[in-house]
Amino acid sequence: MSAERYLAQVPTAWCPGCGNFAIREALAAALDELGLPPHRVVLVTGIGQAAKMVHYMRVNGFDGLHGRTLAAAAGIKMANKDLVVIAESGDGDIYGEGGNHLLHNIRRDLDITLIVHDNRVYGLTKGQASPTSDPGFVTKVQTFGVISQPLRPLALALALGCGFVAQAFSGYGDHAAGVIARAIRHRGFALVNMLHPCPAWNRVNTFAWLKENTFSLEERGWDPAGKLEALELLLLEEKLPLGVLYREERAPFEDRHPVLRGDPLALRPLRQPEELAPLTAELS
Amino acid sequence: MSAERYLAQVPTAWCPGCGNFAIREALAAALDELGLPPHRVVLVTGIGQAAKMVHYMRVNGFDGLHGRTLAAAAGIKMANKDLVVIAESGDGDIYGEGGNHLLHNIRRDLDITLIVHDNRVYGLTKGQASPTSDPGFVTKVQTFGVISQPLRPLALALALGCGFVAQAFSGYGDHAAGVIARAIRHRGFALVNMLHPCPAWNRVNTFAWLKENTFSLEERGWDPAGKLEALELLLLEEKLPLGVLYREERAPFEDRHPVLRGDPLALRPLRQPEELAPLTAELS
Amino acid sequence: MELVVRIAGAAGQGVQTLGELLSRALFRHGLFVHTEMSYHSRIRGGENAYTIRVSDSPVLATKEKAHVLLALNDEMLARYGSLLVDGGAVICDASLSPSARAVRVPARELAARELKLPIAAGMVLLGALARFLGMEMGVLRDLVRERFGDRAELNLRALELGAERAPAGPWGLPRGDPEGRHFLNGAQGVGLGALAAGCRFLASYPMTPGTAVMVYLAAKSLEHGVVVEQAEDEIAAINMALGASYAGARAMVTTSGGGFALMVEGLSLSGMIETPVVIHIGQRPAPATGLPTRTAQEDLLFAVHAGHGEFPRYICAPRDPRDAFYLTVKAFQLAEKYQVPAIVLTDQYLIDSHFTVPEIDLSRAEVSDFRLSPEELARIPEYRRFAITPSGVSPRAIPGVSEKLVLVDSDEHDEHGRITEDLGIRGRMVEKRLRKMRGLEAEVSPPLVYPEGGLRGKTVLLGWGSSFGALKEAVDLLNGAGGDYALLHFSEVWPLRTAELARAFAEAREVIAVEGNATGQFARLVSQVTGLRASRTVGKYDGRPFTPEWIAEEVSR
Amino acid sequence: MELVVRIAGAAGQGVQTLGELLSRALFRHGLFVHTEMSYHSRIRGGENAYTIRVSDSPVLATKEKAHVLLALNDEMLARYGSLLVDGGAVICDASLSPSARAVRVPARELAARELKLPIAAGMVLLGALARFLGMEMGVLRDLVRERFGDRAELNLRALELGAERAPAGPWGLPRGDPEGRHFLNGAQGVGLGALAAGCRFLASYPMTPGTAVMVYLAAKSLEHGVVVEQAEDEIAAINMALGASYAGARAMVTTSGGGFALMVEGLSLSGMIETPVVIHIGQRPAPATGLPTRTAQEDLLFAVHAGHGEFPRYICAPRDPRDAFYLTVKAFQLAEKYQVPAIVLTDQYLIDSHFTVPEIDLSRAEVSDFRLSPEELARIPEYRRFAITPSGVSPRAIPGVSEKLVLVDSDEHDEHGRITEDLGIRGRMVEKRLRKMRGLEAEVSPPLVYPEGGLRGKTVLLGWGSSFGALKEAVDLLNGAGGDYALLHFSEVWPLRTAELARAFAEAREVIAVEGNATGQFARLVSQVTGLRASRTVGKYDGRPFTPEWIAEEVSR
Ligand SMILES: Cc1ncc(C[n+]2csc(CCOP(=O)(O)OP(=O)(O)O)c2C)c(N)n1
Ligand SMILES: Cc1ncc(C[n+]2csc(CCOP(=O)(O)OP(=O)(O)O)c2C)c(N)n1
Ligand code: SF4
Ligand code: SF4
Ligand SMILES: [Mg+2]
Ligand SMILES: [Mg+2]
Repeated sequence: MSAERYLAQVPTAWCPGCGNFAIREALAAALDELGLPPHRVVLVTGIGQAAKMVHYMRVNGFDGLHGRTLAAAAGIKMANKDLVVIAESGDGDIYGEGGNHLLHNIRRDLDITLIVHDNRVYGLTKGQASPTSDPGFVTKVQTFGVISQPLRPLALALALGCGFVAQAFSGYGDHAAGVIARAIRHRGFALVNMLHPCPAWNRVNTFAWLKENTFSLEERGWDPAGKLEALELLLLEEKLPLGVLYREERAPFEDRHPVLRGDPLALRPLRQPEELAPLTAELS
Repeated sequence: MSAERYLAQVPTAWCPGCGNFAIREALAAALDELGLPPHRVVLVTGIGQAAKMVHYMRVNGFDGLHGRTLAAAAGIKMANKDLVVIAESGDGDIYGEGGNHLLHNIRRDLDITLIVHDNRVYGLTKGQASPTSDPGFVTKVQTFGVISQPLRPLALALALGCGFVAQAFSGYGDHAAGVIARAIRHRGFALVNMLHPCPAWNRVNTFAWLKENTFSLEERGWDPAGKLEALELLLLEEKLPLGVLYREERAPFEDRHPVLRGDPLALRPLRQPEELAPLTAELS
Repeated sequence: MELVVRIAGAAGQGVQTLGELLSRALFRHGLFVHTEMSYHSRIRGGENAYTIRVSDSPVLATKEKAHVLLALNDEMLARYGSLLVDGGAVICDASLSPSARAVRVPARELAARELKLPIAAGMVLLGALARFLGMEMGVLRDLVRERFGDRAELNLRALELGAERAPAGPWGLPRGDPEGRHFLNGAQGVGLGALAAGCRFLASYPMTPGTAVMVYLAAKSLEHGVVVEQAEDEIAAINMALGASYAGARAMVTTSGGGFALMVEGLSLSGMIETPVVIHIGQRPAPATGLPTRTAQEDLLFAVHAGHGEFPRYICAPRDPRDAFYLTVKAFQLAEKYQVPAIVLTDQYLIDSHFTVPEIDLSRAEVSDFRLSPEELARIPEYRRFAITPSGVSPRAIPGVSEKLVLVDSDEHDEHGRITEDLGIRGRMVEKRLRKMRGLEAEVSPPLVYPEGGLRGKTVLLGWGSSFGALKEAVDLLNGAGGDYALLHFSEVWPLRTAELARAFAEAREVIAVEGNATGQFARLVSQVTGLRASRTVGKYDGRPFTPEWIAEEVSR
Repeated sequence: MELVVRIAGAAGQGVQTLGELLSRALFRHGLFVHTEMSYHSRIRGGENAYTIRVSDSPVLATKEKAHVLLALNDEMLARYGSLLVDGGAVICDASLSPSARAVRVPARELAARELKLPIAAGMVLLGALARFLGMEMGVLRDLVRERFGDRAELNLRALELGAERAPAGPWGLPRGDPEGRHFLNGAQGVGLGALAAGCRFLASYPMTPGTAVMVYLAAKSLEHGVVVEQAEDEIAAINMALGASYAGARAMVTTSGGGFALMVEGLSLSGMIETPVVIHIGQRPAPATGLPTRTAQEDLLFAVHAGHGEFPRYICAPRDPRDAFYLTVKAFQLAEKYQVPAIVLTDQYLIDSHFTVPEIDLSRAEVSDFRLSPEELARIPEYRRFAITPSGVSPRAIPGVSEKLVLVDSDEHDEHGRITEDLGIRGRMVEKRLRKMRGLEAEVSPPLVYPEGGLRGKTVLLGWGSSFGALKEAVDLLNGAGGDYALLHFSEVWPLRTAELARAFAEAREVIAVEGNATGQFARLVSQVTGLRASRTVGKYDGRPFTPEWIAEEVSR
């Protein structure tokens, strides 16, 4: 088998030189490494350049609303816990419009892998600042440069108690594939913040900049068991870590929810309404 | 002068024994301590028992939609930076429905004081779990007890780079008033997570429980200058800290925004449309 | 025989518990019972009133004036004392001094001294009331046991203490046989309908009065295999429901107008990805937060037109809790069959009121599976989720059950669900989606005419939803006073059936729309679809439910 | 004289820049120019086409077929080559081989070799096109200098290189005088209107085509003292705007249908707290994400009925960018005067298209302050923010300017804005809010009739919004072919003026609604309000703007 089988044979609408291509390859490689049958995987996306991923892969797909990626993914996973659910979208989608769903799905801790294409810009809508844009980043809307502080996804996820917190860079495809595979393998909510250049709109966080400003956790012999250490690293390091920053094993939502024990909800047969007779008996 | 002048002489709709009464006193005391004229203060609330506060105070008030408290507050502050803007609402409002506005208003860092009445339950809608409810908390909706992990507001705010992070307890009114006063004095976004019992719906985090499970930062001689130390404390301590956990001085949004220099937007006069002649000149 | 009993007190004094016990006991007496809850948006204090109307023939509406008032405090005595019929009686604590005829019982003292349970004062008064009404105490005692379990003993004693101290009143309640009847409120009707229809997933954010349906399903969750998830907000709720539905679980949300306002983008998504979802909206007075615990019919035009773009939907507005059961089942069925969103439009009055209705017949609930089975999927060489068909309905597969992949997309898409900017496909997809409206039109049942028969020459009252009972009785009142009135009443409002409207407008002397809003929303909808215009609209928008008297008076102005 | 020129290429090849330069140059030649942008939802690649229609008399609509096509790549040559009029010509790179008459210039080679700037190939072709059209190169050169500043030199050389290599075509473009005219697109019209009306605050979340207004205001932000804040989502945007408005800054949001769907709860809040806000909706094909960069008129009924509960609003749908200016000013004024939300309903076609229009007269923009001044406030002994008045409009103070406190509440409230559950006040507040509708009704201008004069016996085309130009020309086409047609066109759609409708329906032989949607939304609105029913609806819902030819053909079917 090969990673090819996960790729839809359709033209893409991404710009030449964009990091999205490498992320697509990495995702396919990760699925291949795990040997997942395409029909058991559901890729859930929102709207944006990153979100177009679902159309370029050969797996099940739910391309929903901008910002609502995780909400749809959570519904899918609860309805059929046997599906491998991967949510994927842009930094605007997940950290901007969809911020509330990120907060609360980290709390839920369903077994969902979230891959955020973090190009620090709104690509599809032509280059406005995203929540991760650097202060001072100038756009046609942020004409004086970004004034707000950037959202730092890894610190946020740690503070919310996320059980798998990782970062990768589209420029290191094999490494990215490995991180994605580990995230999918993790039982519970897993965040992969995927740094990638947007040559069309982001002239600051370029490929070269990303190479320059990241470092490998593995090369430092990082042990992802320490939350405090992870927070400390994020506070003290100027550069951006790549790899699995934190990982903690625990039973995900679906294991803890009494109704979800047994067959997936979606596969339980429709009952005869007559079976509800005990309930109508309550009406007297 | 006295704190009384900030209290509206109207009957309240709170339950007897509720912590909200003490919070009201504390807020009035803080305003009095700061000597703020009522008409310079705008209290912004959402919907919930906590949010009724605005009707019981004698200051300006914007009682908006459930969850949108901070969005309205941000608009008010940008429109008139000379107003003292205090946002106040419940844990459901701010951390649940309104989570996204919390994320992004911490990033904006306008000079707004946020007081969250954290009773770890949805009071007004009759006792469902809130984002801060303890795991296992049983309600008529969470019939098996809460399954998700609780949101920890102080850690979240620290991770987001909030410049003033504090917690108080309605049971210690003077202390709470002091914390609120410091929060208002802080230039920038300030979070006060206000623990309080809800005798109607929360039989777990009672007054006694809160007394038992909190400790004073001041008594420990806490220095609110260390972010890493603050994170460490939150990770390692079982009990809940009371007082100002973290504080950092910096220029708030309104100081950094070029258009906001000068008179408040709301007070700038309407211009004669003819003054736009340079713009119509561009149309040829 | 007809009697209206009202129990009124502050929130926290147990008004609802007392009202439920009493009304169910009266139901078990074999009487027709209708209840209505009026309450403030607070947890303690304020005004709670539980109005119970009892009769030996069917009653489907509430009344303003009561024969007996059980007042739990001074304020309620003052507030509701004036809403007694002439010669009405008050039951209250001995410390209160009503001006009307009264049964005064030292309930507080008894509860505190004899029972060491001050809150039981209400139960003492209930005992007195039951005796005053001439009820069989055994029925009430059984109910107290069912409800309080371990804590029943003290409450039974409280009942007894009250009953001992009250005289029998002038009403010899007749006995009947409740067999063949059910007693339930709208929340139970909707909830039970959802369960019967195979609902497996509910995601919602608490909001009065929608929460009641969530609470009902949560109570049945484990036994009936339905996940009830409290979403972080209403937007999450509808998107979670759509995710669950895509994955194959029948899914619903429950909310009120304000929460629905946040679901509108998701509604449009449902239309685009042709993924069923059932939305229960319990209406309440708005705009914005409005009056959270009151009732209204203000969200009809909003529900019909909500969402950007154009797509079919189904909207029903049940008349009573039994109707809510059948129509909720139908909403699920049509949502699944046509792959559209379906809205069940109720209101606080319907949700909170108990009605005595003919037994719900579970076997009448038609439930069928419209999804492709793995076997059917296996026979399809190339699966197209959005195949363009004459009916507009495409075969629906769910992911994971076969090797066929299922792709849905909020962008315009081709038959495979893949994003497209081909404007030719766009046009065909718009037409395909809208063609489903035709099928839906044929599913809608005709409106109800009362009294049966023609409308020729009559003044026709036009109504929809939960106003049914009050309108029906208003027609009786008006006709009893020499009028010539009839009722044309809709419980399925979109698509709108037009044949009966055309006939009614052609035959009637006059058509008067009666609605729980100020702008005549249903009348406007009728005009939009048919061009037919009601001559007048009678609107109620003060948050209170309709009463037959109010309607009769307003209509004959 | 009339000429249609189309520039087509992939996203990233500079189609928009070339189109803007050329069209503005033609405008400065004193010609009437109309542009239309057709593009895919992507950043590089795909299809971008810029269609420029030029005439010596006013043109207000686009055309399908072009006389000259500047094709920047092979795909666009194939795609748009077939949309040339008979005898049309192609301008393209020497490496392409069009079948039509062509001017082939080695633009890529020249750009790469001579200019060392491959992207400049487009500019070389533009030079060739300009020469071919017989334009004055000086005008174009000035524009290139204005636009590129420092980087102008290379582009000027590119122009030159192209011009040198092209023959003059058969079109001797006449010269005119642009004096007294403006050339602008809908985004500029709305943006300028907002500035003229005193807008101080815009909060929005990017969404095509609404973003264009945000970008316009952002560019003017510092100079004109307006804060442009990118909100975290659309819900934040509208609530921020309402906060700003409460505090006294005129505020607006800009979005598309999908973003508006998220603002609906906020819209209802605006209605309840009677706090003005202006909402610009740039319509695009839906449901859901739909076709993000295409055009539609699908959100009319949604905009009219959006929001739970009942409250007045004002909705305009401008005909062209100049109209957008005046109507945006009016929207702000009415929002402030009546303390209601006002919606400016445009679409992608209007927002992105440049029109040649009679000069905007700034002095015609009426702007007045409806807020209480501190002095006025000082004279009021007891300030009541929601005082019940005959007009429904209460005196509006802003907080902080005097010692009077200002309280607004999303719950039902009393005259002071304090939360109430008094159902008597409720009723009066509903009536007070709805009374404002009467005042608004009187503010709406009559629809436009074309040709001027009576409608008796004519077939009347009924339209609204940006379809105006195409409809007007369609009427000319139809009448030119012996028909007897007229146009009745609305640019203010809510409240709906009924007098002219009644007259038109009474006089006309037939009324045909022509709309950019599939369900005849305006026709349905007319029927809802008046009971009058168009005999037929011609709907366009493929994402493309109307052309006069398309309308004429569909109407005469
Ligand atoms: C409700 C809503 N608001 C706004 C949009 C417009 N929109 C589409 S994609 C996008 C942002 C894309 O940015 P990001 O998520 O970072 O993805 P990228 O294109 O950078 O990969 C926006 C704002 C939308 N489709 N829906
Ligand atoms: C959009 C919307 N959703 C839901 C509600 C119903 N609602 C009102 S208050 C509330 C929760 C209150 O909880 P919290 O914010 O913790 O305040 P508390 O009552 O506990 O002080 C909810 C869900 C609403 N008003 N609006
Ligand atoms: S806009 Fe940026 S992120 Fe999107 S495809 Fe182009 S380069 Fe990549
Ligand atoms: S419900 Fe709880 S929080 Fe609300 S007033 Fe009552 S006791 Fe206080
Ligand atoms: Mg991005
Ligand atoms: Mg709470």
